[in-house]
Amino acid sequence: MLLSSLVINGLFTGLIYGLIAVGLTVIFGVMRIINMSHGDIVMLGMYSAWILFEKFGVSPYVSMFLTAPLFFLLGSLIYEILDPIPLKRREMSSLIITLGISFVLATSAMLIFTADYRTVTLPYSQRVIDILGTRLGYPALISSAISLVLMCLFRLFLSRTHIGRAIRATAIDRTSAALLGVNVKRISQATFGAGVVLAGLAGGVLAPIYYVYPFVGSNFIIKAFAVVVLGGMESVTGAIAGGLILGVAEALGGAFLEHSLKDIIVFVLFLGVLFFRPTGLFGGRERNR
Amino acid sequence: MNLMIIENVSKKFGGIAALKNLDLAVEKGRILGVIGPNGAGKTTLINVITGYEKVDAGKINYDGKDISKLPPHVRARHGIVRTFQIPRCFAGLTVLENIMIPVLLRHSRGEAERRARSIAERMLLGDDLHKQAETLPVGGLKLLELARAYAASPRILLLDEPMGGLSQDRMEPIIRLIREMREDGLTIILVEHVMKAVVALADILAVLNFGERLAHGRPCDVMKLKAVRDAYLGEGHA
Amino acid sequence: MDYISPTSIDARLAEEVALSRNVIALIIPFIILFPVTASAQETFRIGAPLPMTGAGAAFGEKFKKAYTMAIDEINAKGGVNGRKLQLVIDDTQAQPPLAVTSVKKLVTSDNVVALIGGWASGVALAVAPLAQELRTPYLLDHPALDDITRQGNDCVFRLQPTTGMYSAALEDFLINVVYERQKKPIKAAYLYVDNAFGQGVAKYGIMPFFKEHSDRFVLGVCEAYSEKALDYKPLLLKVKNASPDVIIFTSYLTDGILLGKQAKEVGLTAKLVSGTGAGHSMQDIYEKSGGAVEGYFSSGPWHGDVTSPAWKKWRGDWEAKYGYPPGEHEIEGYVAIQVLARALESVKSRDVVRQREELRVGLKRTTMVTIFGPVKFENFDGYTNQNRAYNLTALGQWIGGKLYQVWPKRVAERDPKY
Amino acid sequence: MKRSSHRDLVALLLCLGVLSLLPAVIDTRRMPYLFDVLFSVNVAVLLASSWNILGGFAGQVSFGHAGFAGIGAYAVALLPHHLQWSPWLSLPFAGIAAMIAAILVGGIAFRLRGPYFALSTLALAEVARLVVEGWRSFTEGTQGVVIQQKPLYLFEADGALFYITSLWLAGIALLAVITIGQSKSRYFLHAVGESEEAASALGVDAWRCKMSALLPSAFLAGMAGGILALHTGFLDPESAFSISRSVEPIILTVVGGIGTALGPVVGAVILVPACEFLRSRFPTGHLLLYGVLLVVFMRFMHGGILGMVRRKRL
Repeated sequence: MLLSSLVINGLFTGLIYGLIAVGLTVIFGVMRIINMSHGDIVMLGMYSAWILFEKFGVSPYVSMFLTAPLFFLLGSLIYEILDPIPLKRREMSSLIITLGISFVLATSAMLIFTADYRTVTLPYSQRVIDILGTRLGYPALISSAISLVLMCLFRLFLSRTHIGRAIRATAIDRTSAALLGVNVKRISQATFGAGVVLAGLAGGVLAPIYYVYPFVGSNFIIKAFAVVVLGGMESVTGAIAGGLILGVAEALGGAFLEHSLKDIIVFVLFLGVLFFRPTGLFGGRERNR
Repeated sequence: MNLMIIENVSKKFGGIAALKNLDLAVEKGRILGVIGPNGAGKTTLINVITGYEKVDAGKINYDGKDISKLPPHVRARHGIVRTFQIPRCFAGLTVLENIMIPVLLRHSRGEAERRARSIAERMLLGDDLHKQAETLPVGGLKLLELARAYAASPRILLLDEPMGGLSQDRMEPIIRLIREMREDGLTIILVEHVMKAVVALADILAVLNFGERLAHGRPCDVMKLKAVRDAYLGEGHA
Repeated sequence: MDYISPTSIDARLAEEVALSRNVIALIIPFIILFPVTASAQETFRIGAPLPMTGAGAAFGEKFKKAYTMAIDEINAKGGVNGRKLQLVIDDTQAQPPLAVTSVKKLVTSDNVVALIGGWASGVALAVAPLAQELRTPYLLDHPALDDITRQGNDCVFRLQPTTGMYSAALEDFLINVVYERQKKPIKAAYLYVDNAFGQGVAKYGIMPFFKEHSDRFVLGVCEAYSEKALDYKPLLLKVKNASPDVIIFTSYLTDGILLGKQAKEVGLTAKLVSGTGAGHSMQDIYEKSGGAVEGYFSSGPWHGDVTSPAWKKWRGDWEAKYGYPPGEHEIEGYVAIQVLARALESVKSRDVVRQREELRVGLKRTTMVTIFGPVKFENFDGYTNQNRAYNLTALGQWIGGKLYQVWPKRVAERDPKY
Repeated sequence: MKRSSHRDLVALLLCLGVLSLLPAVIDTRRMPYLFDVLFSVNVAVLLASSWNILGGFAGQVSFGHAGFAGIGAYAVALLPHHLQWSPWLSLPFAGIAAMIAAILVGGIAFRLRGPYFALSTLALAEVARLVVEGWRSFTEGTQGVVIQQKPLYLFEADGALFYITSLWLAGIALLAVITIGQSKSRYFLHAVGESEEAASALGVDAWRCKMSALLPSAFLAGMAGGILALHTGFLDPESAFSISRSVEPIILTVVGGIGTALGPVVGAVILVPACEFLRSRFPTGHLLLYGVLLVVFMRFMHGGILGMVRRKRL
């Protein structure tokens, strides 16, 4: 009874971890850029959900899609900064640049919204549904469901659409993709935009179940890295699986260990997976340098 | 006398056999050419011999000892040196420094630089000594790959498509260099796609298909076999 | 060796040496000129190392508001001894190593006469010995860990009760009301945030209580939890499984909000649920948890007689200025400045080093009554300069969106709903 | 070769000697803030140089140097705490403890490449933090440990002592960097960093090579954490293992010039005072300005400041 509740809970939380991580995965997969500002973009997503809810009463589950174009724009702009840097240098330079952007975003949010903690309390926030004997709040349920749907749609987008295939081709081999007529710069920019949109959507999904303040991004970033690596850095399916594993591990760890130590389970599991699969669960073999 | 004997070696990747009960031997001072269609297990063969992949079964005898448990760098120090199909130069170092790397393991820096220079001259890289390695054209990179391997004082050299992706006139010097190395007494396993080069160089030719040895013998004999023509030369040579 | 290849590593190193020498030579004058020494000052400067960025920024902002309001009021009346007060804030990001540098800057470069604040216990633990070394009075208004005033530092003063005192009113209530009503051993669960504050309340307050009264109370689940988790449901499910009669939380704000919401979600209830001040006494917890903490108790430092006219007036002033009702942080900060201002009255010299000593003596002598109670710094039970006069905690309860004081009886605004 | 390394050593010692005289010229008691900033610069040079040995020379980008620094810091805090040693005497154990941890880290993380390596070091640093937080009876957990800065025999634990100690520690780090930079092993480290397969195909023992970079790197990072903890006088897991301490040496090294020997020094000397200046002038907005500074810097100087040396060559 307790066990099943824990696992179900873990799976639902895991879906949200997955969504937080997918954006990071796709940007890394295509450009080998570790986007250090990812957590702060999630934070922006949460703030935009909050402000639209406070001012206009729009539910975060709706507003997250309305603001998506803005996030795409933001992502494209960030990419514009990174694009002129020669590929060989990009790995390290982009680390520092996105870190700088992270500072800028967090501090700007503080100057605009103050450092106060904000939450979005939906009218049905206290309604509860029973799934196999496990009580789940409506917001948690809806957030997890939307996360799952979004991830599946994104997965389909990558495999079924023309742009998606171009993105994957670029991820596998930039040079060959260019030779095949893919506009690599465009695709990279679109990918960065998509990654940022996914982070913004994750913010929308988180807003009703978490709290937001300007530096909240750092709460997610390590977990998001863990999910991305567990799944294999480049694979969307991997990110989903990594998220679910993390969610369940955390739930069980939190119940059977002391809660404050639950992350030990997470990281030991993480290192264990890497020990046996040095490129993550769904990662391919390493690409030659 | 056989310098290297591969006995009954098998290697699987996720259920698919890359090498199946393979037997091969190379005589000292000879060139063994290995050909086969894509996915025949040629690169896996090199990986297995040099220690980049562990064998699932079988033995690799080198100079009378089983080496199949040793890590790559130890095998390299015993004289089993390979090149890579896609050249992996050490970017950020000059051509000379690239060649110095293996020499430095055994010699002081002054001596290493002297030796590296003479190897570079010999390998036709004398004009590019102080260029950054990553700025070389493909042909130069292939030469550098060869030069670096040669600098590691090999007893047996495993070349993974040293002529892949090169134009006709760029192949000639490489063929000449390999032949010179053989004349110096080096044993060579040459994995190559370019038929002409293999036939010109190899003393013995082995044909792999689906990880199995399809044929083995003098190049001119092997090339006549129907099975070989069907499996490998089918489209290209018909 | 007669030749060095021009791009070899050594040559590059030589070039690096040359280039970095130039760069560093260019920078060094800037570093040396870096700290600006303040000119002779006509004001009393008060230095506040606060978290203005990072996870604690919300609290840094609260104290900044409180200090500013008190200082503005005092300056409007002409300041102290004809001198105005001036606040100098330095951002510590709640990181002790940064706080140490901040304090050195405030004391030696900004020439502050006193230090105030710090917010986090860890910061205060690092700042206190430094303030002592620099002979600068340091008035703590929030960091609650007991150890800070137990190191015999005569320059370190603390206005508010320590962590060990937070739960006193709750303990009293548990024995006199809860146990009396049930008359048989009571099952309890205790969850506390894993940081210096939580550990302090657990170590000096709750745990000793349950140990002492183990005949009447059985402490089942008792765990530290991590502050920034997304999902507390596994933990709460574990508590629910043990079905305790009494649940006690020691929480900050954000974790308190999530615990409240998620306890509702998993259907965790008990006869009595109580926090121990901090997060659970803040108005935010009610609103931001969507009222999930309705009925929760909270045992924390007593912040004055909220029914008194003085308190009500102050509350009105605050709301008029900042647009929200004040909580424990706001009142602590505000009163701390008032206490400093009172002590500064005895400062006559013009030399800042002597001013600090006079202020220290002044603080030691201060006896005053503020809107939240009497203030007097005393040495007792191993504490130094700890305000004991209002060594008192009160139990509040969230009823209809307001935290009413319900226990002890003599300060209660209304009866507890229990 | 010998002559040039000799000359560098003399220059380094001369620099250290001159800088050591600073407390004699400027009274540390009157300007402790200045010496604090200089102390921070020294520690930053130490930490960033330590990172550079592993990340710059050997190409193994670590996100977990906070782990080594944190372990070093706890060595300095706990030895006096449990054994009543002088914290100053336990300082060398900061490096040793970090080095012992490094053996473990190498065993686990050196199987991994590139970003997988980087993020696994991040995970290992988190594990170290969680162990420190969880092992309350030994480490005091999240409550933290107070470190008594007892005087070191004849000296007082004042700004001058911290300044000079950190200066010489930074000097040792530079010595290590220059020694490695001029030795044969830098070639091997570079080769392994560029392509481990190719290096081992030539007979280079990649694992040992990486370990030979990790051990001194961890030792120096541990010393940095130790001296910093001693200076703060208080240690808690959150600040000791904070991710920003892992990130800081990366910023300094990359801005200074990754892969160069002295990049971290230049990065630290420029950025640490800049950061401190912004923080003291703009208590709320300083991170915004710092962020803009980083973005602009890296956008227009991709190779870092000393990276220009290389670009000129190409």
